[in-house]
Parts: sequence; structure tokens; C-alpha cells
Amino acid sequence: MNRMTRDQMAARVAQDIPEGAYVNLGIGLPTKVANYLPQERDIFLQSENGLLGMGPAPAAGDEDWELINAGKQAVTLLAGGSFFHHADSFAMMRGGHLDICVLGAFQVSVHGDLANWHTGEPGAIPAVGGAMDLAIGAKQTFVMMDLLTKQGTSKLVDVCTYPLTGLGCVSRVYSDLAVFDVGPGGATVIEMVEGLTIEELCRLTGVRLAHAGETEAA
Amino acid sequence: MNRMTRDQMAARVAQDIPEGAYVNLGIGLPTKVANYLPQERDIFLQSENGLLGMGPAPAAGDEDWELINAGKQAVTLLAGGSFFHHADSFAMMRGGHLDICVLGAFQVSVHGDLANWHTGEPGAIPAVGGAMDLAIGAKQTFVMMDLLTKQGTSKLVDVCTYPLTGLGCVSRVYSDLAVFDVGPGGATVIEMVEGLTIEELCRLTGVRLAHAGETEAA
Amino acid sequence: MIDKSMRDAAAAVAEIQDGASVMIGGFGTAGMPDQLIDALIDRGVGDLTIINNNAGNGEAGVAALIREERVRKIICSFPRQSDSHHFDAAWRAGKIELELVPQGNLAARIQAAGAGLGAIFTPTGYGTELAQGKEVREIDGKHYVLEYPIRADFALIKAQQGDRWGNLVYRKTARNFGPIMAMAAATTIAQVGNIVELGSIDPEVVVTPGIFVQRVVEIASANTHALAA
Amino acid sequence: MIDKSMRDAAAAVAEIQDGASVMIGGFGTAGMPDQLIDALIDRGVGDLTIINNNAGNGEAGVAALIREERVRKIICSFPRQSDSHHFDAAWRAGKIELELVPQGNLAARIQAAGAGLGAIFTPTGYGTELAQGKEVREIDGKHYVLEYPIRADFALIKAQQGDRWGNLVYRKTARNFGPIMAMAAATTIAQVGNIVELGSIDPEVVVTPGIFVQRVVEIASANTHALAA
Repeated sequence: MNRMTRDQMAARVAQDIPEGAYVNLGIGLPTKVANYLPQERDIFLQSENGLLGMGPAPAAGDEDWELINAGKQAVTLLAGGSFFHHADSFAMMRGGHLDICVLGAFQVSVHGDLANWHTGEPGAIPAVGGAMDLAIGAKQTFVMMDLLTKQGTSKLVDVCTYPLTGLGCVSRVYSDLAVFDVGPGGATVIEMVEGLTIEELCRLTGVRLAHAGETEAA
Repeated sequence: MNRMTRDQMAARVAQDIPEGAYVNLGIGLPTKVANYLPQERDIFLQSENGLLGMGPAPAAGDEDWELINAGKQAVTLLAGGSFFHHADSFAMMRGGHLDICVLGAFQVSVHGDLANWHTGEPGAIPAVGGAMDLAIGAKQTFVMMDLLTKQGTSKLVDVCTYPLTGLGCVSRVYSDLAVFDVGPGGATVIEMVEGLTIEELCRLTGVRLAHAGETEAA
Repeated sequence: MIDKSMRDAAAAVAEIQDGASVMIGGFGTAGMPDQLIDALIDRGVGDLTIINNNAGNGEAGVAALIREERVRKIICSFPRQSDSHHFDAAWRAGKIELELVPQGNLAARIQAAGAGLGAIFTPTGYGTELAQGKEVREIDGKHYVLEYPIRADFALIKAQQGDRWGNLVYRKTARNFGPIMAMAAATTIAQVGNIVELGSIDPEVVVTPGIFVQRVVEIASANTHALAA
Repeated sequence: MIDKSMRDAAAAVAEIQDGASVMIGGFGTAGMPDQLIDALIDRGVGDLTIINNNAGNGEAGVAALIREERVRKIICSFPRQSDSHHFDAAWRAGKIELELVPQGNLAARIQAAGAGLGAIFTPTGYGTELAQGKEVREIDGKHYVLEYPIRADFALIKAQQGDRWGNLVYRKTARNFGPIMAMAAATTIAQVGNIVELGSIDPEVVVTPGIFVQRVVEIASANTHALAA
């Protein structure tokens, strides 16, 4: 089967972001989605440190370290963008004004619970940042992740074992092997990579999966 | 005895407003205080409809009806003033950032309760505006009022009979006959107009009054 | 290309239906979106819940909505003014419901809605009849009243300038409730003195970012007038 | 004449005592008031409670305060970064207390303090370990956690320009926590790139009105630098 590359995953997520959407792309992998948004679409990127209408990275040497994103990388601002303080910025998120938030994850449950902020390992310094606000604030929360850990364990699970970021907040999971809808009714497979079967996907994940347009598969 | 005029009362209040104070002057009589603030003092007038650094009324014909005070009168803005929205404006008040608020009153209790928004008469349309926010927000709330109604009833009372605006919020009362401190310990006379005695003041108000620097009088 | 600008006020308010809740900006006449309100009246919808600081002045704006009997309920802080005779008459006739809210609670509840809070403990109104029946709590020696967010289906506001992405700047004390109502309504409709090119509003001075605004209509207004005495 | 400008950073922080609670603006290095923090370190006070989004990066700013063991407790959202080794060492040695707050709750609690609210029901954190032991409530079908205001004795912030009345404007994303911290501290001290004549900041574009600022000090800063990788 053809595992998707990270860039392919980013391109796949970008397809589902419609013109006019207000979007927050989380730190790490989701940041890549910006590279695949069609230039002809007006899509508004928000960064929770206080900017809306975020543009691409500046050319090397042109960085302004007072114009950064939440990952503390230098960015630019599009014409029509704006700056605001942290309370207004999180009001955008928590008040339900963002359409889509794309986040990475350690685990997502078939019911949409998210674990992405802390491994819970003893001695690990906990750090949450805006993760919990992002998870529960947007109208739709998408997760982008490899479906399996390096050890082959599924990150789509029945019940998260890592500390939770938010309950029932994820609506869709884009992974390197398949795209799933998750929610109160459980997980549904929307797409799979070529060469993968629903039976194989059930075996890999160990969770009950419905198949879009078909009856429940396992 | 020499009853103070409204302008004398306003001048008396103005004396107690120090340089650097952030002040809201309520609608009606308190507005007059602005006329008596010494020009050489930087005193910052706030109006709850979204301006700080309010200046005097414009010359007739120069009114800008988008530059008004809470009483909906045309005003001006001093150099160094600013505009802001209603939530920030009431945050100034409710968050304890204003030093002094000067309000009119129907009644003030010796313990500092204030009634100034509603007579409670059947059929009267209730209207509160910012009165309750102003009463409880500032570090000090001053009341300016005639001590007696036209019928000769004291407006300084043991217990307010009109609907309350705020509990224990007034610290000082400037009236046409005397100035009082009010609060948990009851009312204390700070000053009286010439020709008035503490005994006469007790008789007029019918409340127990201490006299500043003296033992309790009645 | 996203262009939130609308042809005219009628098009801007065309989605407002009977029974909608509608925030209306303005403090007195400053910031009152008169032309949007006129368009709403012309649209003929009724049974509205209106959220505004006042309950109408004179004949225009909110007063006209009330005169035309389009308002089922009004949430406001100061309905009694010398020229609020249309509210007065409707209220005395039992034709309009009034929810009286202290002005700071009104602002805070609108802001809470925009920010996604579930409820707030507010200092204003404790011990008064406007807190009767409400949950109260003593926190760090001070008394508070529990108040809930005020949100709305629509907000009609007035700004000085806007662009096609909905960014707004205001003028002087006409700003008042505009920025917080824009954040608390599902659909915010702004009438602006002029629509400018994208990018011509300095990103540092945008007061309402476009995310909070869904429709913009250019209306070269006459100057704001005084309230009748 | 009111003039809130101070001679230098040392004079600006001269009232901060042992045991004070101090908000410090900045998100990463943007908006971090480095020179005020240096002055605070030079002042020699300790046992501080620091409120900042992070727990220090590299060697400057909050990291230096922690390295010098001046911080008893830190309230922040994101203490773990590649270059937060001073916090890391202090925390592992049990020398510093950490109150971890989701970033949106941090902003909302600071804003609530400035606005005089007693507490807020916030949507973030419900069902997670960061809400353990906290009061929760279901309101209109959604779940919320009760959170209390965060206020402080002092706020140290950085702005682009200021005037002698304390009005401030910021630069780009260096704005971040500055405006809300200024509202939540009893004494707010701002370092600004330059102090301008009263009236030269347009009243429409003032972000932080002077009422929220008690001290202003002009510090021609070097450019803000990147975080260490």
C-alpha cells in the first residue's frame, strides 16, 4: 500500500478547506497545510499570538522577530490582515469564530476525544500552550497524524490513554493511511490509500470502523 | 444659614479631586464639577460611552455628535485622550481603575448604600444605564445632592426606601448644607455651612451623626 | 475572492427573519446604523428581540422599529429618555417585553458571548432588585451576581471604514458597542462610511478584524445628529 | 502636570519588593521587556510570583530571573521549550512551583481581573487533568470550568510608543499579553521604544489608554531576536 508522505497529507487537508474559511494551523505538521492552500482562494490564517491574515515565511534575512506565529517562526502579514491582543485572539478561537483548526495528536478516540499535549510520562514537564483552547474552540477540529506509532500501535483508539486535551472535539482525522470521520457515532472511513482494504485497516487500528456509504465493517 | 448653590457644591467637590485622578462625573449635577477643576491640574475625565481625557463643551456650531458624553452632550477630547469600546470602558470602572466617581442621588444611607436610579413608583419606566456600575466600580464614590427634598425630607437616611443602586458603595456626600463621610461606622459631619449647628443638622436629617474630630453629637 | 461588501442596505439585511435576535450598535445617535434599521423595517419582519443600549429616540432607528410594532422584546440599559415616546407607549400598552440590564453588565455579557464564556460573576447589581432571583456568590470578600452571555443571530453596527474582508475602524464615541456586538452575533452587518481597498487600513489600527464581520455595506451617511432635547 | 515617564529602568522597577506578583508580557521574545527584567534582577528582590506565557528562553528575560533563583512560583501555559533549561533545572530540583494554565484561560483570567469579574465559566480544559478539583457546570448543553481572575502587583510590558500619560501603542505580534496585563496589575510599568509628545498618538489608535499604565520608560531596544533553535 502507498503510505502518504507528510506533504501529501498536508495537500489532502488543504483540499477540504473552502474559500473564506478562518483557519488555525497548529504547531508542527499542520503548519505544512499552508503550503498547499490554492493561491486563488482567500483563506484566512489565524495565529493565536495575535494575527489574522498570516502570509508565508519571509525570505531569509527579512525576518522580523516581532512578526511571528505561535510556533515562534518568522512570518508575514497579508494585505487585509490585522493584529490584536491575546484575549481577543483567544476569543476568536473559544468564541467559535474560527471555522477550522488543524492539530497534531498523540491519540484520537473514535468518539473524537483528543490527546495531544502531554505524554503523561513521570518527570516530563507538562506544557499545554493553546492546545486545549484550539481543540474545543473551532467549529471543526481536524487532526493530522500518522495512523500508527513507530512501534506499530494505532493512534486512533477506542479510549485515549494519554492525558486528554479535549472531549469529543475532533470531527475528522487525516492520517497517512486513511481519512476518518470521528464523533458520537464512532469512526467512519472516508478514504483509504491505494492497496489498503477496510479489513486491513480494522486489523491495524483494532477499532470498530464504519465505511462511508457502506455498512459497518468490523 | 447659607445654603450652598449648585455651583458652590461643584466647586467644593472639585477641591477634593487631586492631580492625576481618573474621574467619572455622572449625568446631571455632577457634570458641573468639571467647570471647577483647576486648569493647572492634569485630571482625567472618563465618560462611560468610550472616551478618556474628555475636554470642555465645544463652541456652539462646532458640535460633533459622534463625540459625546454619557449624557449625550457634545464634548471635546484633550490631547492625550483616547477612544475605546464599551467593554473596555466599563472594565475601567468595574475593574477599579477609576479613582473617583461623582453621582447624584435620591437617597444615601449613613452606611453608604445608594439609591439613585429609580423612584420605584408604580408605572415608572425603570432605566438604570451605567448607574449601578458607576456606584460600585470606582475606588471612591462621591454623591452630590441637596440634603433635603423640596418637601423637607432628608435624603441622608438610616435605610434607603427607594430601590438600591449599590450597597455600601458611597464614601462621601457633598450636600448644600454639609459634607459627610458615610460608611460602615455611620455618618460623620466633615463640614457645615456657616450658621448651621450639628444639633440643627441632626434635627434636619433625623439620623445619628458624628462630628469630625469630636464626639458623637446625637 | 472573498468580498463581503453588499450592494445596498436591503441586500445586507435580506437574511433577517421573523423572530430573529438583533443587536443594534449605538449609544444615543452616535454609532446607530440608521440605514440598516430602515432597511430592516422595509423588509417587514417582526417578532424581533432587539439588544441596544437604549429603547429608541425620536422617530428614527430603534424608535421606528418599535413604532412599527416589530419588536417583541428589548434588552437594554436605559429605555427612559425624554424622546423615547414610542417605547413608552408600547410598554404601557403591554406590547413589548423589557429586560433591563445595567450597562456594564450588558457590555460584559455581550463580550462574554463573543469570547465563548458560559457565564460570569459580575460585581454590578448585587443587592439590588435587578439581581433578584439570580445566583450570587462571595469571592475574596466581594459579592457577585452570576450573569449569562447575550448573543444574537444578527448585529447591525456602524463604522467609519471597512474593507472587503470586513475589517473595521470606527469614529470617536460612535465606536461604543460595535466591536463587542460584532463578536457576539452569528452574522454581523456593518454599514460603513466608505469601503476602502484591502490593505489600506493599517493592520495595527484595525479595531474589528474581519473574522467578526459577515456583510459590509457602504452608506455615505449624513452627519450624525443630536438627540432631540 | 502628570508625567509618568521614568529616568531609567532601575527607577521604573524601584517599588517592586520581595514576594511581589509580577506579570511579564511577551510571547517568546516578541514583546518581552528584557531591560525591565534586567533591572528587576539588578534590584535583587526574590520570592516572586511570575505570570508569563512561557517559563523563559535561553539566558535573558524570565530565564535569567529563574537562573538567579528569584522566582518562587510561575503561572504560565508553556514552560517546556528547547531552550528553557533554567526552568527545567529549577523545576526538577523542586525550587520552583508551577501553575500550568491553558493559554486561552490565562488570557481570559487576566482579562477578567482587569474587568473586575469575580470568576468565569470557561470552556477550555473541561474533562482534562487541568480541571481536576475545579467546579464545573453544564450551561446550555456545553460544559464549563470555573476559573478565577489572575491579577498582580506589577506588570512589566513592552510597547512601541508611549506618552507621559501612559498611552501605549504596540508593534505587530509584540502586542500579545501587553494590553490585558496592563489592565490586571495594580502598577503597570511599560518600556517603550520612544516616548512621544502628548497628543501625537491618534486617540483612535491608542491600544492601552493611560489609565492602565503607571510608569513609562524609554529604552531604545536592539531589534527583537529569534529564539535559540
